[in-house]
Amino acid sequence: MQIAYYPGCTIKVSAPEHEIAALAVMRVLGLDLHEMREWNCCGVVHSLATDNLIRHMAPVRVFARLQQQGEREVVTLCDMCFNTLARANQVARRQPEQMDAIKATSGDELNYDGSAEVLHLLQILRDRVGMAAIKARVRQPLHNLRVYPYYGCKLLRPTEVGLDDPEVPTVLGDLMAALGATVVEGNLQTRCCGAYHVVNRENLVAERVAATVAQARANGANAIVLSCPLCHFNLATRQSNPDHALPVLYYTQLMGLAFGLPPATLGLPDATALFEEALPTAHHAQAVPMCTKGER
Amino acid sequence: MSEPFEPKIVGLLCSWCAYAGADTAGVSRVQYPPNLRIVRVMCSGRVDPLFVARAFEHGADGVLVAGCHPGDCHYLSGNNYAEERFAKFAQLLDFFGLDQRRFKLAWVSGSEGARFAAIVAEMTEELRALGPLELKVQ
Amino acid sequence: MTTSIRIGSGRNELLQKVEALSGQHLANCYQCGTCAAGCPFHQAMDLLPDALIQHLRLGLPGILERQTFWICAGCDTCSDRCPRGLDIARIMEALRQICLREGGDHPALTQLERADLGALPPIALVASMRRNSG
Amino acid sequence: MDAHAYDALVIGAGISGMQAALDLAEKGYQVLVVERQASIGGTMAKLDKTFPTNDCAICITAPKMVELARHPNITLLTSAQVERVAGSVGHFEVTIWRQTTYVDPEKCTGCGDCARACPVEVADTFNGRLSRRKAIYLQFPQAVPAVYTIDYAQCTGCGACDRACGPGAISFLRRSQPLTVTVGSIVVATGFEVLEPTELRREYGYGRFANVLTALQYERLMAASGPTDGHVTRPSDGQAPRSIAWIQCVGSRSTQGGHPYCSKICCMYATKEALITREHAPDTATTIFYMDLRAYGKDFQQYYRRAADHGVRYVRSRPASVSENADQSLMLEYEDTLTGKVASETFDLLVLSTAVVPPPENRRLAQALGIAVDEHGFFVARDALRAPLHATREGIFLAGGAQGPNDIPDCVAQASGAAGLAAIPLSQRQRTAEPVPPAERDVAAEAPRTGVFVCSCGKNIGGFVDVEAVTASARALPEVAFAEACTFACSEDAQRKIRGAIEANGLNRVVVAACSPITHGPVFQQTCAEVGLNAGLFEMANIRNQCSWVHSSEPGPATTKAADLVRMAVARASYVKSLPVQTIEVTPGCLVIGGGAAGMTAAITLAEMGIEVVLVERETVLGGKLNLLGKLAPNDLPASTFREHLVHEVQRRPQIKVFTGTEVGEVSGHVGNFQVTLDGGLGEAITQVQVGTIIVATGFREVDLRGRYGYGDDPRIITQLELERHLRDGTLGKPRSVVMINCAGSLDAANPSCCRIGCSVAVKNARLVHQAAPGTQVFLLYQDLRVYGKGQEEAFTQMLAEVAPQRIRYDAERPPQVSLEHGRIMVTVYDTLLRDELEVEADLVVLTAALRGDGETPRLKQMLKVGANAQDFYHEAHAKIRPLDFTTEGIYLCGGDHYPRSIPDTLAQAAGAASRAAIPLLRGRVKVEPIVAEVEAARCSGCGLCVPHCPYGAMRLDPERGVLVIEEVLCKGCGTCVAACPSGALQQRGFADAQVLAMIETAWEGALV
Ligand SMILES: Cc1cc2nc3c(=O)[nH]c(=O)nc-3n(C[C@H](O)[C@H](O)[C@H](O)COP(=O)(O)OP(=O)(O)OC[C@H]3O[C@@H](n4cnc5c(N)ncnc54)[C@H](O)[C@@H]3O)c2cc1C
Ligand SMILES: Cc1cc2nc3c(=O)[nH]c(=O)nc-3n(C[C@H](O)[C@H](O)[C@H](O)COP(=O)(O)OP(=O)(O)OC[C@H]3O[C@@H](n4cnc5c(N)ncnc54)[C@H](O)[C@@H]3O)c2cc1C
Ligand code: SF4
Ligand code: SF4
Ligand code: SF4
Ligand code: SF4
Ligand code: SF4
Ligand code: SF4
Ligand code: SF4
Ligand code: SF4
Repeated sequence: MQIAYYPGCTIKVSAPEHEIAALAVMRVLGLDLHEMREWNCCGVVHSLATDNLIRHMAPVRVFARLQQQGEREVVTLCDMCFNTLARANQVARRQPEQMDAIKATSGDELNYDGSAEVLHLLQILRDRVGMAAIKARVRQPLHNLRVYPYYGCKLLRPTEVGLDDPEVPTVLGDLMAALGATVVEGNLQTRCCGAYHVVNRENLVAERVAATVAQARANGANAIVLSCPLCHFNLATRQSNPDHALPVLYYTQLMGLAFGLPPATLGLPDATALFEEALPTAHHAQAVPMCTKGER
Repeated sequence: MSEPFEPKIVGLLCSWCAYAGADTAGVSRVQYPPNLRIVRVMCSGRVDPLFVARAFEHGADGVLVAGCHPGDCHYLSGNNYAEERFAKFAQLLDFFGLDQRRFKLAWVSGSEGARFAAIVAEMTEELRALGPLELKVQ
Repeated sequence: MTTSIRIGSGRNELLQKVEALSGQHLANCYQCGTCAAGCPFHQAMDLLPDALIQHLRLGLPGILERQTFWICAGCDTCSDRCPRGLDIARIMEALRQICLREGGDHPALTQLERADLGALPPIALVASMRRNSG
Repeated sequence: MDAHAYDALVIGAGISGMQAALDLAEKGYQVLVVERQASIGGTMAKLDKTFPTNDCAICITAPKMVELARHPNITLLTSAQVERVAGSVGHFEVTIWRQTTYVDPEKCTGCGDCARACPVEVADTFNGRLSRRKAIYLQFPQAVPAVYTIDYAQCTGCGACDRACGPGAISFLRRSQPLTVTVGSIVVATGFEVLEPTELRREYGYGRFANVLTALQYERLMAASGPTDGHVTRPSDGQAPRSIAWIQCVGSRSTQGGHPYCSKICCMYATKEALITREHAPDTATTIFYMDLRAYGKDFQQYYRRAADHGVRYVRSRPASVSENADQSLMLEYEDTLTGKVASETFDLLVLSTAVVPPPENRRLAQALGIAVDEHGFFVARDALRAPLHATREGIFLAGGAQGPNDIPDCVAQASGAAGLAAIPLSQRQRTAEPVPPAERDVAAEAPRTGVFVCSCGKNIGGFVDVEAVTASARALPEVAFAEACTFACSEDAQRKIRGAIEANGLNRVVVAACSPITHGPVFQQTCAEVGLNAGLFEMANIRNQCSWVHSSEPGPATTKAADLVRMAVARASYVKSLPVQTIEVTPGCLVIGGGAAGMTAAITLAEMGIEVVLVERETVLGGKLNLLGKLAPNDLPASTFREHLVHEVQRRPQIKVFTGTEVGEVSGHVGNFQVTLDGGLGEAITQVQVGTIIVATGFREVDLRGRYGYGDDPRIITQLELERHLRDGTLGKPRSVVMINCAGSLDAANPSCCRIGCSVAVKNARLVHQAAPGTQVFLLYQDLRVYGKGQEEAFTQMLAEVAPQRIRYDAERPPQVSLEHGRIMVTVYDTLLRDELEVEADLVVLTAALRGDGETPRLKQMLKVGANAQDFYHEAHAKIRPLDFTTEGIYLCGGDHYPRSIPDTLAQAAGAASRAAIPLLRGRVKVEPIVAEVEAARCSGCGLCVPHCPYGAMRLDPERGVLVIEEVLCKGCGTCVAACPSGALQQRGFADAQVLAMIETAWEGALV
């Protein structure tokens, strides 16, 4: 299967390990992600004001290019890109007059007919590959991992673009269960981490991160898994006690580990140190019971 | 006497709630001691204190009068009169040297099968402890 | 003696602007508090979202000096749960836009000096810019 | 095969369907009732108690269920559905699908042996899945018919039940069958269901967290017959919860949830559930999270206050989310909107007051019936204002939950109303006359010759009681001429034997020792009647429900007890007498007092049934409030148009005689025969009329607010009624600001009641003011916005969209102040949500004034011997199930004199009162209870002590003879007076002292030394 891939700036700049791991595990699963040509910034945050057309130009440009390149679908890794693109796409489909206005100011370059489908990699994994196929690929089940899936907001909200139930999401948990990990739940999984406030209201982020990590830890987690590079940055770098931090990983990295890929190829140079506890020995693998969540 | 004392109870039950509650106990197979003989009347308001006195005279160790919960009376207020009447009557029992615990007024709804059974069981227990009624014949 | 706030029946211009920019009809709000209780940042706010709406409706003074809408991270939790279908995040955005369009960039952004700017993910920086500048 | 002809069809047998069916059947029409479940009873059978009286729900439903099942004019089809309806009013052809339950209802004795044998256990849906039952089951202990049912979807066909069934009632060969009938009219009463929020409002954790329940599940937890015998426990661990929270409006009042309407009943049932929980377990902390507390009905606000005083905590808030703690308690995040504080709080149990939703099959049924449903699936009325009970096809009527959320009294009123309307197309039909009692043997002079039949009910009695021994001990009693054991006494074959034995042995008393006289007594009475024995000569000993079933572990004592019970019954039988069935003739015609919307509608409905009506209106014109109002919610019809329509309908009917400018002078007599004098005022002649029944429809009025809120000090301070006049006459002018103050004179210490319609009137008038003067800013000062039920919440939100009023919530403790300063009206009000005081200049202040009954009520209530409360609203016979009757037989009420209500509600009640009042008139005779009290004049000292004991006013002292007289038509046979008579002059037929004493004295006879 071939599919266009939109990376976005943050993946390239701050989260290359997520991309490396994603490309690697998708290869294992027989999926070829090819980076779309001439992509630009997604626009970052969907504009919420009714009159702010200019803010939709960046995503529309992405769509116009996709259309030119003959792509019907595009997959993203970054939650923020996913959200911004998907919401802009909604505007393109539901408010054609806005599109006309954009075209009027920028010329034919931004000619887009609303035909593209924005997907998140998690949707591909859940809806096209399927958890069973993923499970079948597992070489080293993550039996010792007790992982707290953290969803944040952009993956889930608003409901009409979110890829899972905004109140009770399961996609990350199901994926982790397929990898053999134990899933740890908590009500802060879907709560915003503070996002861009890390720039100038760090205290807001620190407070959210502290609460989330404390909950994960209290509920027995030994790692946090997530999807968004901004959440990753906040959770990984704003934990109050860095010496005693919970590891924060992308789901792609954990898939890679479970598939038996070398940690180094997943952007996890010192994975063994991190996962002394979490990574199983072959012997251990059978003794530990399966997850509790995937069976529901 | 080796046999334990088994008290004899007469129950005067209103047809709409208490008697229906006793039926529900049956449908739900709730067990209670077989020491009660039930007499059905239409309303607890129908129960004349004379009935209770006569029951004691004719061998009962205890008497239970049961009707609808206050406010639930099928006839609006019959149970209120029963309550008033038997409040006075209970004092009379004292006068005749009869332990007040031998007489009980209870409210049981049609769905309270288990409650009905519990009331009978409790009353039986209490009367077992009190022992047989010995009426002084004038 | 209590002092009462005089409320008038004249035009409420701020409300009109907010409604135009957000596309939301604030009269719809039932003041139920769902938005406030679910907001991850309510503790930091100087006016809870529902109170903000009531202030706007009544045309009370000092709304634009409040911090609430700067603290809002646009996480859409409130918008998603509001029983009246109000998109509160858009109301917050409208207030930011009104301030930014009238008074230039938000001070929090212009005062930014930090060593680790380069380490921040680009989306954080761009998003922060977008939300805090005109 | 010819289709069987019935007069009317009722679909659904909850409280609404049952009431409609009984009302029609009582009029003498043949009614077919189709219920999709195995038992009738509907939602009410699942409830514990009912607000605001805390009546036990099953106690008031079960008698109606039994009455329905027994009614000679009603045919009941359970486990059945309507498939197709052809034809038209007067001649509908209806195809019904009868789902087989594989159990022969004629043979099943309800013993339950089958269920014990059945190996399949499934979740019990009747108990909200909180317990388990078998694949063959009885829905609930009081189920009617009391016949076991096989849940085909769950049954494995193993046949264990078949082998266990003594009477051989089970046959897997019984087929589901279609059935075609004809009927003249149809009542749809399919009720409602509650939302199970597994899709919506997932943030509240239903279906995910064990201790999150719907309110209907909680009712089952509280119910004595429920899965926990009435002990409230947590599903997760069976422990008693120390704290319980209710969240209101789950799914309701939400644009998101798809249920924009208010579910109308949940504020009150949550209040009830919390209150009763605290009464049972006072240490349980109960908290209700609400947005507006809709305590709008009669005595609802008082009930709500009582709950608050009993420690039920109310928090104005809609919680944002719920999460589960390690111990499976639940953490709620919410903002208390009255303090502005956000909090997290833990509760042991969470109850969700979920939206009332229509049964999903409604859409299919609507297609079959050719009638419309709304976007949700509730049936819609032809005209929401003027024809609230007419479906969109002629001859089909709607009642109760089928139309939207309704509480029990509204359901009952609508059901009676629908029955009244459904009787109209039948008015030319032959009605079933009062059945002629079969000729009876006169046994008064004979010595008792008692026959005893002891039933073993298969193993149900026989398994624990030695039936042969009981029979033998009966045979030994001196009065007993014949005794025999039988396996299933109620089977057709056994009945034949009983009849034979009576005739062969010349028996003049019959005792059947079997199950309960409540369920089976009438069956045997019928059997006896067939061979000329009066019902009074039959006795029953309850040796199953009250003996074998409850002493199954003690066969010895159970047998002794059974023998005792039989001896007692035989002793009583010796004293029983025939109970004469008496009837009195009814004077045709009905008097309707009050010519407002209610009175006129009642009169029209009666006239259409072919009944003569005398309509009396005090004013010189008909119309009541309609003369004062502008446009009417919900569809802005001018009140004058509606008034003219009603007046025209009254005047064109020769059956209605209208007396305007007339008062009722004196009333005497009783049901069937009332003598009434009508007083046309000074100089006018006094008219005498004779009627069989009376309807009271005297309406309501605004209280006098002078001296409060500046009312009376300035013409710009007016009431809603005065505003209506301005709107009607176009004299509103162009006020810049209109301040409406709700609850003026209501909800305070002096008058705790809620006026029920004020909020919706304010909502309507806010919109109409805005229409008349578009620039106006409307301020709405309220405490709770009580726009309840289907339609009102929607009207409210529409008004918000159009008018964008300022809404300011105030508290009764700090009511708004209105003052005049230099000719300007200033209103100051403390906004409880803002926690600040606001001041507004008003060009017009509109007071939503408290409402009370008509000023003449005190006089009228004396005359009619009926009750009324401090606000002059009349007391109905029973707040839940007899909302349209007075306790005095033959007198009925409707409309605003019962309590303020909207016009659709008024019209429903009026049609309902007409239906009730028509019953004695159409029957032509009223039956006297056979078990009435009687006086032995010679012993009566004329003390009158008994008189106040009678709840029905059936007794009075005859001043001439100085003795008591009992009005037998009014007596209901409770016997309370009998026990009160100090001279022993009173007796109750069927329960005479001698009869009761015979049992008491023989109860422990064997034991007496
Ligand atoms: C949790 C809860 C608590 C409540 N507490 C109170 C209270 O305290 N006081 C109060 O006044 N009210 C209370 N109510 C409301 C009360 O239960 C209703 O007003 C009343 O029971 C509705 O009666 P109904 O006959 O209209 O509908 P239902 O009782 O729902 O009866 C409808 C009947 O129609 C049958 N039916 C449905 N569809 C079909 C079909 N297609 N064909 C044949 N039959 C069909 C159903 O099986 C059912 O038997 C409460 C409701 C709930 C949910
Ligand atoms: C301000 C206001 C606005 C309203 N707006 C709406 C609306 O928009 N939509 C809606 O559905 N409902 C509305 N209503 C409610 C509506 O007015 C009532 O539902 C309806 O009028 C009740 O009718 P009724 O016949 O019971 O009482 P009334 O209309 O009060 O009629 C009672 C009649 O009985 C007569 N009477 C009283 N005592 C005697 C006696 N002793 N002898 C003879 N005659 C007597 C009276 O003179 C009167 O004519 C409104 C009510 C108010 C107060
Ligand atoms: S959730 Fe919606 S209705 Fe409730 S207070 Fe917030 S904005 Fe208003
Ligand atoms: S969108 Fe803003 S106000 Fe709403 S919950 Fe998120 S942060 Fe709070
Ligand atoms: S065993 Fe037979 S008679 Fe008894 S309940 Fe079952 S079906 Fe009815
Ligand atoms: S045949 Fe069906 S109902 Fe009967 S016992 Fe077997 S499973 Fe139960
Ligand atoms: S306001 Fe209406 S929907 Fe909400 S709980 Fe109360 S009655 Fe139910
Ligand atoms: S009459 Fe006999 S067989 Fe019939 S139900 Fe009663 S006890 Fe059973
Ligand atoms: S205005 Fe009337 S209906 Fe509304 S809350 Fe007040 S008293 Fe109740
Ligand atoms: S028996 Fe009851 S209803 Fe009849 S007169 Fe006596 S008290 Fe009244």
